[in-house]
Amino acid sequence: MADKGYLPKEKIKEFVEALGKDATVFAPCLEGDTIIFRQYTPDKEISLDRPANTPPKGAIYPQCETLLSFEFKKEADNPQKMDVELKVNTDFPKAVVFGGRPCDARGFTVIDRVFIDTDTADPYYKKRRENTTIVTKCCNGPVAGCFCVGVGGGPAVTEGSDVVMTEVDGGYYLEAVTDKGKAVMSLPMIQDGASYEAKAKAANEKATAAVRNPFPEGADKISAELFDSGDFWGNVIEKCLSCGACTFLCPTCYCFNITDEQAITTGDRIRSWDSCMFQHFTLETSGHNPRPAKHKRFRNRVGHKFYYYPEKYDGAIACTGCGRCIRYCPVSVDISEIVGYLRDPKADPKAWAAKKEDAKN
Amino acid sequence: MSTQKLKEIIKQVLPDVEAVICWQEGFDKLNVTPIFITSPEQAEKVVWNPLCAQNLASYLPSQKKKVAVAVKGCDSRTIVQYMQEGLIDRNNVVIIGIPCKGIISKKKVQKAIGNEPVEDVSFTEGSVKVKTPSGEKTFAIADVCPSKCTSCQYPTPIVYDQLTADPIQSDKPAESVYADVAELEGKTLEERKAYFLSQFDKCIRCYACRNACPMCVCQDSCIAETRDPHWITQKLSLDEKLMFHMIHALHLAGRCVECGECERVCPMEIPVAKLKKKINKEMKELFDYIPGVNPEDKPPMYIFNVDEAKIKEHKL
Amino acid sequence: MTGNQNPYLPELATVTKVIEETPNIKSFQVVFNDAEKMKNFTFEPGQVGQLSVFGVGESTFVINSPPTRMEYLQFSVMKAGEVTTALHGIYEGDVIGVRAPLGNWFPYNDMKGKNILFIGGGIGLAPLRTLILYMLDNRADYKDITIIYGSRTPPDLCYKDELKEWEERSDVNLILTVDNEFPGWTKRTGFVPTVLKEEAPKADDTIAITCGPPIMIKFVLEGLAELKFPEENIITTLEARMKCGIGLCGRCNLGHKYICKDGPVFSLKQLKELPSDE
Amino acid sequence: MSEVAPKELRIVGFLCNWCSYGGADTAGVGRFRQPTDLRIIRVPCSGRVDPMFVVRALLTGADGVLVSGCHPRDCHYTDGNFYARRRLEMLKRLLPFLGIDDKRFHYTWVSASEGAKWQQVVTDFTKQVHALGPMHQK
Repeated sequence: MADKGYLPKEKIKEFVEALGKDATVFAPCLEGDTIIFRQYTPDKEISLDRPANTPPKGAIYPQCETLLSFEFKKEADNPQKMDVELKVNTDFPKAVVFGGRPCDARGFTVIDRVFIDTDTADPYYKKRRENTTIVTKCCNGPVAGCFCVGVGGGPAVTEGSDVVMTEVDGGYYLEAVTDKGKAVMSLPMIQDGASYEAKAKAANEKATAAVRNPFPEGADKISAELFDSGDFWGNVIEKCLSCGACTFLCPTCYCFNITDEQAITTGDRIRSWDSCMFQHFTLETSGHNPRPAKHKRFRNRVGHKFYYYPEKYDGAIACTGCGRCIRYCPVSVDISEIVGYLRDPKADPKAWAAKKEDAKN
Repeated sequence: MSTQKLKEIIKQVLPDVEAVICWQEGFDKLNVTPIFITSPEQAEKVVWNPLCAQNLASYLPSQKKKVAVAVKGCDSRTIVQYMQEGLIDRNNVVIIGIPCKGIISKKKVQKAIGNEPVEDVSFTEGSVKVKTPSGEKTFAIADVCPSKCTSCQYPTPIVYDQLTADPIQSDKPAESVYADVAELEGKTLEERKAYFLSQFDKCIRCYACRNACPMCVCQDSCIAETRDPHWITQKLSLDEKLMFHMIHALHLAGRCVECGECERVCPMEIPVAKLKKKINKEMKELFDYIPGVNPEDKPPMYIFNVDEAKIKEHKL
Repeated sequence: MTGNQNPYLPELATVTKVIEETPNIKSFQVVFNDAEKMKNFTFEPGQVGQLSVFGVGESTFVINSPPTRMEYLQFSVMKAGEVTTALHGIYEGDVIGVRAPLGNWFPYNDMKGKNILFIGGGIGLAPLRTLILYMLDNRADYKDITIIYGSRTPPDLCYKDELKEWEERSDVNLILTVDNEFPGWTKRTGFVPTVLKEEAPKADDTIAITCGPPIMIKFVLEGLAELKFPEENIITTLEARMKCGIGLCGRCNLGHKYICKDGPVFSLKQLKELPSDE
Repeated sequence: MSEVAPKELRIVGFLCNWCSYGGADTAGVGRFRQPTDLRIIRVPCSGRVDPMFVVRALLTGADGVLVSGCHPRDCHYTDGNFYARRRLEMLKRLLPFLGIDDKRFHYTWVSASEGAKWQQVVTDFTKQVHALGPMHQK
């Protein structure tokens, strides 16, 4: 099995269908004007032209997943007694995530640390992750809002991917990153790719150079003082609508909710994506809410990605710079700008001092 | 462009208000973002151009003090509707009206330039020039505007305290407003079903449409998220997505001011406003009511007539 | 809960006894349906469990029976929201789900040979009860034990039988208080923090452990500071909205610490080092 | 007409407590023969019927929904059914836009004394829904 291959553009469909022989393939499919990762079927149109609206996160970490099903059963000889039977399914099919971007693939590594590298690993995510091969398309260049190079990534990084493909000469240069990836390279439509390696490298370097880095060299420490300033957050986040677009489009956001949904004698306990931007996320039954105001919630989101997570995981940042939260934010909130303020060595909370009463509430 | 006039007005009203809500340049040249101006220096950051799509009036109900807000004609309908429903105190709002000849849909431009990063954007009368790494492209604003502009009836704000330029009259026929609804009505039941199901199937339930909607005033108490009452589950089935959009549409019956925010903000590009426009069309037909045009009106679902002229009993 | 188990899967358990503590608090004694699991179950005082009412949901409660008394696990539930209301509809013999033990525990070994001051309010006595009973079962290991406990009215006091027992013990100093005068109440009145200041226990060689409503904790911490208790000797057990109980779902964090997994027990010193939402 | 009785469908009826529920009762007491597809939910007033009740029912398994209240001007609460009329008419016009046949939803007024009318309404509406068949093809 070769580590390097070449796939002509016209063979993409054939390639994806071959990947789908013994696995479910999730690919970026064009629906109207939207590109969404969908379970691939031949009637769908794959689009690799731009990063999909949604990251492929849901392929391994579905937006809604049944943790367990329960069924109430009456004992025949003691009808007063109601028994409960629980069922769990972690028997997931093999899967391929095709056509995500390096930032999308890196997103899984962020979730891995939380969901797998712990003594209470999430068995659903873990099993799906093990069963999934990730074939990533490197970016030809940046799109609006993205900043992968600012958070340790790049348009051609391989972290999280099993195979990476770079667009060259009417096709794609493929490189296997892992053993899972090598298995992909043995598919018959993959041609020898060694001669394209240099061209791919050049293309990737060009792409990397074109991506913006919003953070100046050396500015990698969050100012704790500014981070704790209510005035700062009140000012930068006044426009936020508190919707969940940023978190639901994020390749690294993993916070979830668990709810029981019952239908008479049977039901499911489901785990669904939740958003720290929602007011009810931390709302306690008593009515007390540790993060009642949107700027506190936003602070937690930025803190989680750029402050708390790195503290816990050896400096790793829980953001891959895909730019979706910036691109699709209804009010154009730019997280990279906010982190830029926080990392500014000259950061001074007084500069943000209360111009308004509201910011303090 | 009346940007200079806008800045002057902002500086003039600033002493009387806690903040002036306006637009400034966003993370790139194709984006603008709201700014809450509290000092004259900040007023210099203000921009007014066809990229100023966001309806800033949406921020008004959550303001505790007197503020000023910049509104286009379409946005002003939001304020009128707030007045109808008693959601704001008109005395606490200074309205800076901006006559508008049409705005730009950022999504349409992005698509037209192949989603490349934008280096510069400039405007000439009726057109926009966008510079990207691969070159410059010029678009007529009429070609990249959101659909609401193609049938705009209110280019000049309906209510205002100050106006940045001379009023403009609409040159679009009134019938054009519901042309898109009529087009869908012309299709068969099955076609419409297929259309809406495929659209709502894209929904990720991020609630951006709800939170951006100026008339969705329940916000954090929305029944889409409460467990008691338990209207919808957290499951991601098409029925649940559809249910959410029906909640949104039905709660806006006769209240939707057609600002198009729900569609503008949808990250999955779902035509969220269609259901609400359909209801509005019926409200016009049944009760001769158009939301957000007359502060003295009452929303039709708040009132009734003992004898409804246009509602006939349905026969089986 | 470690190893290869599915951490989301509750153990089925039967409620063997329901005790009405106050008009809105009930205690539930539960036993795992799997006798083997019950026999092998271990936990530390202060650890919590998630109780499931299937079809309604899960909620977190402290295991308030001590590990020294393992015939059953006891949880006390104040009726407040969806799950707690459903739990209040549970009868003896009903089956619920239990995920336990979760979280950390009171550093009871570090407290050996010291004076212990418990300060509790309302249902906040529940986590303290575990430790109090544990310490009473190992009484020789600890010096003076003082308990200041208050509630709104006398009927709102939890664990009335035990309060009576502790009151009669000579090796426990129990101080009970209710917010206002109440017919038939002959003991102290006044808020817990006020009583704390009046009692003014010595800070030397004393560990203070407090749990109660947020407003009480706030003033108790102020009171303890006035009494010169060092921050590392003030221990509290926190509450937050929780879902997973294993540090994954992301809602109960204080900075990078999760109350459900890294907590719920923190010293004031630890808390001061974490970014707070307040 | 088929010889075989068609499979029963699920029709949900929201009936106001004061008129239509009484009308249904009158029909029952009078032993007027009615199809058995209807499941009745009693509500205090047709004004209590949120259009979302209808939508939720149709989306979660009902094949048809019937709402019935007091005749206009006869509302026990004076004007509940006047509000209902506006809301339900709006819904009636919205449903087909979404691709849901508006024949699956009917609203009408039946008084407590109109047992025969109730029989007619139920029979006709059930027929109408049966003509469309089940809403949810499984």
